[in-house]
Amino acid sequence: MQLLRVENLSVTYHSSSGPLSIVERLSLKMDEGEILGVIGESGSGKSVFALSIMGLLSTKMVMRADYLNLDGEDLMKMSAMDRAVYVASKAAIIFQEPQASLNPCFTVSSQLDETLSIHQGGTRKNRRVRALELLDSVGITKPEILLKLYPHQLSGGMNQRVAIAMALACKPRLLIADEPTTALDVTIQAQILELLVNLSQSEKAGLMLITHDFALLSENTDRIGVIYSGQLMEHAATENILNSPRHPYTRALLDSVPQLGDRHVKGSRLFALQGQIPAMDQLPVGCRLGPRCPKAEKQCVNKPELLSVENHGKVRCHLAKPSPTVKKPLEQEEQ
Amino acid sequence: MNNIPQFYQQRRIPSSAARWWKNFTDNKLATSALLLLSLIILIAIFSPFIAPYDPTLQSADYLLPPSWYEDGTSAHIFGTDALGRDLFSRLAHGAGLSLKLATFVVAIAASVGIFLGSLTALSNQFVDQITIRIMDLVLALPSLLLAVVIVAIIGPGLPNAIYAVAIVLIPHFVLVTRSAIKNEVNKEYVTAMILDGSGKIRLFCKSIFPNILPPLIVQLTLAFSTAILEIAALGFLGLGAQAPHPEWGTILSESHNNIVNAPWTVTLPGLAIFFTLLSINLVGDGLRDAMDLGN
Amino acid sequence: MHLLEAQNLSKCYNLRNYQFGKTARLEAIKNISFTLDAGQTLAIVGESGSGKSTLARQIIGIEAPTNGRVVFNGEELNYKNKKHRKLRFKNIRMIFQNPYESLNPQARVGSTLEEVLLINTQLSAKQRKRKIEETLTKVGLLPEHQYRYPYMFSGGQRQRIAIARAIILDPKIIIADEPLSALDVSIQAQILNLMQELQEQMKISYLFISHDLNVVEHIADNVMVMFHGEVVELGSIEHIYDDPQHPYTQALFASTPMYRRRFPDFAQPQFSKRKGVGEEGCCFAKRCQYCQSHCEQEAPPLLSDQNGHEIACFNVNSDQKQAS
Amino acid sequence: MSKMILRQLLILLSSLVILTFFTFGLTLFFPIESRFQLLDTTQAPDGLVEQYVSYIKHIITGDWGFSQSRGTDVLKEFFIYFPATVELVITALLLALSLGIPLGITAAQNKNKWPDKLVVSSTLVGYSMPIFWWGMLLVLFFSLSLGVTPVASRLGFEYDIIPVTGFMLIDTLLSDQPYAIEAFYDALHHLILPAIVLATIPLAIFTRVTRSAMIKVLASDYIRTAKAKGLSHGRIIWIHALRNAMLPILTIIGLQISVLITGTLITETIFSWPGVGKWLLEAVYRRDFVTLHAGLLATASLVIMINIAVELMSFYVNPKMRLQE
Repeated sequence: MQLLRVENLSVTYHSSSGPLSIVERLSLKMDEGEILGVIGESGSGKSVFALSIMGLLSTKMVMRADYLNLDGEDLMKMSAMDRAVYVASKAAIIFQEPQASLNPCFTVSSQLDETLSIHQGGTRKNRRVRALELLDSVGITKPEILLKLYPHQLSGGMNQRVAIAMALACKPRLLIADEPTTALDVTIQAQILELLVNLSQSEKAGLMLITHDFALLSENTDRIGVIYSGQLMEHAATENILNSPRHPYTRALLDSVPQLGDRHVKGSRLFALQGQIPAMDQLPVGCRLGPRCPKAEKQCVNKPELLSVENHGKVRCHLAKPSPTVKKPLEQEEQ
Repeated sequence: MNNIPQFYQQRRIPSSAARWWKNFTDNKLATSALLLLSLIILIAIFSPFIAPYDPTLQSADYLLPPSWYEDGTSAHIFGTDALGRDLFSRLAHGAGLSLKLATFVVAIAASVGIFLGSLTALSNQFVDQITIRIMDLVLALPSLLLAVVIVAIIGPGLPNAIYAVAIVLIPHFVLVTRSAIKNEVNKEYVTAMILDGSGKIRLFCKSIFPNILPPLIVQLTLAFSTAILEIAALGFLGLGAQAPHPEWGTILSESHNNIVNAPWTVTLPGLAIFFTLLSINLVGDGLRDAMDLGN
Repeated sequence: MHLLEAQNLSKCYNLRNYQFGKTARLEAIKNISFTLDAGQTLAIVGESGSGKSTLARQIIGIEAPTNGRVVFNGEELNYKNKKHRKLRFKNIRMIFQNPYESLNPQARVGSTLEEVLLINTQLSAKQRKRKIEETLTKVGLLPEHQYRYPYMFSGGQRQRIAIARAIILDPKIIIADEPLSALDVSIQAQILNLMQELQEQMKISYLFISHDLNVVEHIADNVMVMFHGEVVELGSIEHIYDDPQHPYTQALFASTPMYRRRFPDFAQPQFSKRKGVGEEGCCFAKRCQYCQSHCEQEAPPLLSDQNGHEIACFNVNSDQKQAS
Repeated sequence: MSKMILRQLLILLSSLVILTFFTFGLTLFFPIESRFQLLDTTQAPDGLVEQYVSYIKHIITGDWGFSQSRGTDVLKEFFIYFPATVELVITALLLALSLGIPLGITAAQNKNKWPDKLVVSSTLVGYSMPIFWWGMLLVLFFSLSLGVTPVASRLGFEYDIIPVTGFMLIDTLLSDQPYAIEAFYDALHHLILPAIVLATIPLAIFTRVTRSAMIKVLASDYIRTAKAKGLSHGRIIWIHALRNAMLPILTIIGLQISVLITGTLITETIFSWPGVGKWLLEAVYRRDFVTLHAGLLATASLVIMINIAVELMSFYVNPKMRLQE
């Protein structure tokens, strides 16, 4: 059963010097209970993509999409009000800075209670029981004490657990985690990641894990989407991506991280993409990776489409061989 | 990196000041405010040549309405006041007076305030805390009341009013300078410059000062408008410039009684003060935006 | 003779509260010793708050250590001594973590670099300009970039400028405080390569502060693991990466997805802190899986085995004693 | 929390001490007969230190001297004029807050759109308004041309209200005269124009501060989280966002108190409002230094106390500040 289906989602940012395309025609799918990794560098539009699904874009950004299907309903056909209510009941999001995502003026208890009263209702007592349950499920040992505290009295790891508990309060079908571990210490990172993965398994909720770090995705995800400069470059099963990436950018990301046991040998160099990530108002012609791509050819000045590749997934590159059976671009095929 | 061809090179990279100026002129409202302010400044400078009459010259044509009224004359474009003095000449001279005084006041307040502020920021925590307490206290004193008391002690009159206003403005400069410097000193690039082996004076001139300049410039414009306003307020209360002097506040208080039969003697001086303040504040706001200071 | 030697470095901060006159003491680093040889890289690994940056500040000479000595080329560097300061600023340079904050936003890149030369060398204006252009080219930028302001550069380019500033005086040692953590993955590799290239060309030694085990394995010759201001394990890359001994080091590996495969048996640290651990106990006792009663009362000394692999843990050290 | 209060009390005390240093310094410039009123009766002690001790004794015992022109106890006189000023200041403050905060919020929600631009330019106009002129214009228009509001004083002459609290709005309601309600409306009529004049600059400042604080808060992650939770728009703005934006607003309220007091000097002069401001100005014209000294010391101590109270309030509003110690 499909949980999320996004077709040609674009986000435009209306800056003072004109509109900029932050996310361009992004299409992907998630099944129920699937863990999807979305990887990209800063400014690639991966966070904006997450916010646009949740309907949390700032007023300067405008989102368009052919379909945005979440758990059986097309969000694009709903009014803004209905959409906000529906999304809040189906999906939840966790942000990077754990301190920043909880309101500093209210206690953990009042923030949790507020969320529960919207989604669950019931008496204050019932809600308190449920709040304790939730905190317990995210591995907090003494939830009664924690309820009385303010966010700034908690450590980063604790805060992130509370944020996760709050996200679970609506029993979401889809959990989006935007760099949930980046701001935490190494030893805490692993725990939070494990917690997220276990919870999504036990609740049978889909988990979208947004990150810049391949190492986080390799063990846990079912599929991975690679975003560069607002475009989905490759979208395939995790093992395909890790073992035989078809897009030069995916390849480069994997190669630019030192491999295990790759010790200091004089003269050895990592693979590194040349140049800088292009600014959104200075995108190159044709393929957006073009000027940095080690394999760029003449044809790369044309815009590549996201095409299906046999036994792999979808790739946006002229050099990846599309599967012979499906020749049409994905956007047309689906309609 | 090197193998990426440079398709075009900007011939000159604009300096920070040039960039601020460009940002500022992109803001139409601020630019027009600057034009208005320049006009006022020009009038102020050339008031002796522009003004058709001596500002204190009395005539028999008292309470003559401005020229756009039916019974106004073109000889007195803004009309005359209760003593038959030409209002335009008085306002033009008043502009000169106000701007001159305000410049003087701000110069005193800024030099004392910036000096004290830098001293505080760079001294130890104890001195710092004490200075902050005292400055907070002076800020808590109602500024005009303080000025009034100072004037009452040293006697009414223009020079005394100026000192009073200057004293009232100093704490703002101290606090702005101090917080700007404190803000800069903890930044990594200052540490980096210390590690380059740079001495304290070089550090201050090359690294800290250029970076605290923007908030100081904005504070200067703010202080300028406050100074004009307070000098006029003291004049209005009869504690600043004294009667025949063509000071804007004094003119207003003199015409208070004629508000019903000669409203222009109230509206025109008021408009002069208002537009001067508005243009300064708009320029200050524009500068703040141009230098990315946020709110 | 070692190029750089730190002997028993400690730093205490007195946190004073003026309203009540109370003084709190914060021991940021305790009794740290290590050596660094020419052309080598010593990596310092630890979480935030482990005292890595404080250690860097003592070595570079921004602050005077409360205790201990820094010896450079056989000469002890006194914090107050002007000649020593000059020597230190010239030979030990630093690259900061945040490239957006380490450059003066109001100065052109060229003038930032020229300042360094003006203060520390007697070069003529022409020579300075040539040196600046040379250095910019060396770090992969263009000579024209000297006329630009920092805001015109991306994070990676700014870090290149920071590197240029560090190498322009041909230093012996560069302290790099998390130089990659603010950068994107594809840019990190560029900077890492550049740093290695410069090391091979100029025989620079790095004191490389990082929390990224992957990167450390790639660049370091020796590794020092810190926790709460103390060294828990110190050894060559082989010691630490093939046979980590201290429970904290093991926990670090267990928490990093890539290394979990290499060391499947290592335990992650406890999430909740153990109560009843005294001030004088082992620094890791609160979260250690193998904590025993004497760990809570007494701090284990940093002991070296016969291969020079130093560990501060009762469990490990007593095992060794039994073995030997 | 109690530690916090203790600390603020210490700050209050030290500020008041510094204030007395300052006012004592000012008395050194007073004519000799004014000074002697604040020292021991007939002859001043020799040294400055002894003089200061004597001065402090007078201040603490409430013996602040007698007005030179009227011969009345200045402290008592201060409390006669004080309620009128408080009434004016509080009305103006409430007016400025009740308009400024919603305007600031509206502007922040429509950042860079026309409502925002309108609000921002109006605040600049308000901020640049010389209030002595603005007061005269309002009188000219509302009182003299339209005749809807009275020109001066607190109450019409036809009403005879016995002062109980000194606050006209309360006294009229407490009065047992048959025209009590009418008198209340009359008092309100008298109050409205001076309050508007006095509120103009604080209104502009509150609006600007609310706007910038709200813009910052609305861009934060916890507001996003609140939206993602499905909270209603009103709840997000008025509870989650405003509570966080309240801290800078509170700080600015503290600072604006002294601006308001400054404003009363002018407003009370224009509207012949029998308050502290007018009382002090008359003292200046009469060169009545004892009265001036009392006025300065009393208002300044009050402003300092209000600032401390605001500080304490901000600890309540922001739990983060509460536990920093």
